[in-house]
Amino acid sequence: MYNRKLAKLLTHSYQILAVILILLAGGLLLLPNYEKHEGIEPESLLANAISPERYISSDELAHKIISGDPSILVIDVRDSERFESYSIPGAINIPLEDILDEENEEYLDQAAYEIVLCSDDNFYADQAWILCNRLGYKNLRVLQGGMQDWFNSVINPPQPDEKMPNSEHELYSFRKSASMFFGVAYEDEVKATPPSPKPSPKPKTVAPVKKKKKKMPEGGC
Amino acid sequence: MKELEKTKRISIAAVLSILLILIALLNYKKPSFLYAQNTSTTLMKMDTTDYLVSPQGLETESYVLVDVRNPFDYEKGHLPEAINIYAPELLSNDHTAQLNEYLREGKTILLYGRDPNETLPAFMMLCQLDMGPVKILESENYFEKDKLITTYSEVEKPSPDIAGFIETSVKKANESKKQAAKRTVAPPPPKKVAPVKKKKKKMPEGGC
Amino acid sequence: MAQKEEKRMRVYWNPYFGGFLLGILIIFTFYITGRGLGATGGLKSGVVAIVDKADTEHAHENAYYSKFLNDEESPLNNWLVFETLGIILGAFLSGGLNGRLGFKVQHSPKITVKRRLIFALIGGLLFGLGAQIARGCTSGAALSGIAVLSVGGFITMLAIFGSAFLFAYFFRKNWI
Amino acid sequence: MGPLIPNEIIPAEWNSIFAIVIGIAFGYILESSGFSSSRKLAGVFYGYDFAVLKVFFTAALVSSIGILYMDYMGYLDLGALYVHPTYLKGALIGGAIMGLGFITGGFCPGTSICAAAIGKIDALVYVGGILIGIFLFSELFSRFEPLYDGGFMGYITIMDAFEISPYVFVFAFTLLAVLSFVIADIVRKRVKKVVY
Repeated sequence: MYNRKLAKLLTHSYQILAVILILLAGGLLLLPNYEKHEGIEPESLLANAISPERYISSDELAHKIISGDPSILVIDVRDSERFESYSIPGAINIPLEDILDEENEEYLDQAAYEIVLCSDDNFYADQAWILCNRLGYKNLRVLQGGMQDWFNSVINPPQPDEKMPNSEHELYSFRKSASMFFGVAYEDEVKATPPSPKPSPKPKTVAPVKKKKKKMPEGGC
Repeated sequence: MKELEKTKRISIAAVLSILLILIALLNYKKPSFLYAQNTSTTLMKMDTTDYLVSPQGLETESYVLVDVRNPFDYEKGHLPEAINIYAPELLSNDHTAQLNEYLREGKTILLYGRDPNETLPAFMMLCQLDMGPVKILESENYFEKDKLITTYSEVEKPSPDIAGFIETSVKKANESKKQAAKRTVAPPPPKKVAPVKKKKKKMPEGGC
Repeated sequence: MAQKEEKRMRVYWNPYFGGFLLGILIIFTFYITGRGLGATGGLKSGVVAIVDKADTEHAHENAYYSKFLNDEESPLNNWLVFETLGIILGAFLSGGLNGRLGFKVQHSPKITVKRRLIFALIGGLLFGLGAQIARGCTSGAALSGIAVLSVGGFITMLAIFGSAFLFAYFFRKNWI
Repeated sequence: MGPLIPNEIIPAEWNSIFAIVIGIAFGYILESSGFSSSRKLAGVFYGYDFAVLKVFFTAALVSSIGILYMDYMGYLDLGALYVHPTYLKGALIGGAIMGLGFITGGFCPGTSICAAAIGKIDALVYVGGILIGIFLFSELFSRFEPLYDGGFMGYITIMDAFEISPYVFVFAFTLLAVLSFVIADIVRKRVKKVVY
């Protein structure tokens, strides 16, 4: 008698379990649907975009290029015409409209280089940076002030006058030698340094940026 | 060999897992802000210049001016009828509700800051959330003697012709070197160099 | 009493309970490592390591072995190898706790031990071959594949069980 | 947000330790569910024991439902998980060969390792067979290569292939599985009992 009751209960318990399973699966259907968004949360994107950490000054960039820092890679987001006319030596060109193309992903989403985005000002470079940041790309910087600032502070530095503090003069002499490194010649320096052949902005031989391994290694068996 | 027909353990496990899912669901909060645009559609929007509005001849009726500078600067001086939403606080429910109200009235959000660059984070965020029409006032706003001055400031002003500048400087240096070579006996007095220098300083303007 | 105790010890789990725990384990594995379970992968690494030891040159020439060889690490330093060692340990633990340890050959009373072993060898050989062609076995491809709703996982599962059902008739003497 | 190790929340060195822990749990569950017995495994094809079907389907359901819930609630990123690649030819032909191996040998690799661990000699022989099979495949790899690489369709999931909501699919799969459990129990009652 007892056994039969138990057996009856047991058969029921399987049915209950089956119902629970179906309910759990059906619960998935009932969940309010929303589109999974691409990239990081809006809140953190806004915080990242407002923080000035991404900026690198022209002087800093010039210093890194002159000292031959191998980890630096400049990406010019202007159109190719502007890029052809002049760009920072060693820069590669990815126009803003192509910044999300798949073939450019290996340049932007990587861990080997510190990428500096630049445009005429930093407006377009910032746009590129914000989009890339949303996708979670790391190691991206923006040249503050863009090519304008590059010109005004590195290529054609304003000469400080006598009254200015010493640090200004030091900065000027650094900038002046930097500008000479980038090909500018000065008449008053002619005797000291014979005009060296202009270091033509040769296209940097970009070693294929090692792509961060995203996929897991061969799983399963 | 037999297998266990009892269902005690599996029943306990099932109940536990249901409890777990329920607790997780109750704790789960739907993110309050979701992107409505993915990155490529945002990029397409960025690729135009429709979103820029010049301050000259601005008709304020169809716009709601939003000041993204900090409240302190806003108190000091702001454009007429502008409201203040400090950019880092953009994503708060009060502010989005405020913006939505204006949008419902059929107005376009017009952002301004110290310069167009400052408005960019807020602008791109609003674009990606796709709240409504958003534009940027192409202006620079600064204080002069505690008075707010608004001037037109071009976004992405093309940089000067750097390559040309470098070339001319090299040419000039070469010329002066030749001159120097000719007059090896009498090096040019420094005064003579000065006018040349002045010329060089003008160069960037020519390049513009 | 002792008999009852022994009976309790030797009883297997309710299959639904086992399945439930297995499902939880798969979720846990994906949550921690982002990959699924596997079994043949560890054995494959073993084969690669043996061949590499016996004839390094040959192993590097062969297009298949060389996929799993690199100069820095032994092929045995692999997630799946550790997992396979864990399986052995876990099964031994379970068998020991439930009194199922002991050397024996399990076979239908209708066939001899020799026949059972020969068929086991052939079966293993075929399964090893098939698992390499399909890039995974029942646990690696089918079970872990289905958990993430991979098409390949479903196809592999259907192919395995489909062909096993098809051929089942010819081997009935071995089992019933 | 998971998966923890690829997202570097847990350092990668822990990978091997987790491998052993997961392996122990896997082996324990397989053995305790009776998967160390070849006759129990083969039972599913003759209708006298459906443990394989029950364990397999329950595990697949629990894991896929659980992963979908975790993905929905943001604990786990479904896109970051390893998806078994789909090679149509390889999966079909390899699967068919595996099925034949299953019914001849009575084990699949995971279960044979379990059975070997508790001292089943036939399982040891079976593991040896697997090793030989892998060896043969590798040696004759150039022959098998077109089969191995044939019909590549990418790392696709059901959602990509049929453009169906995963939730609908899993719900349908659940109904199907429950139905198969019911049928399995009916069949089992009708088929002559086999003592092993």
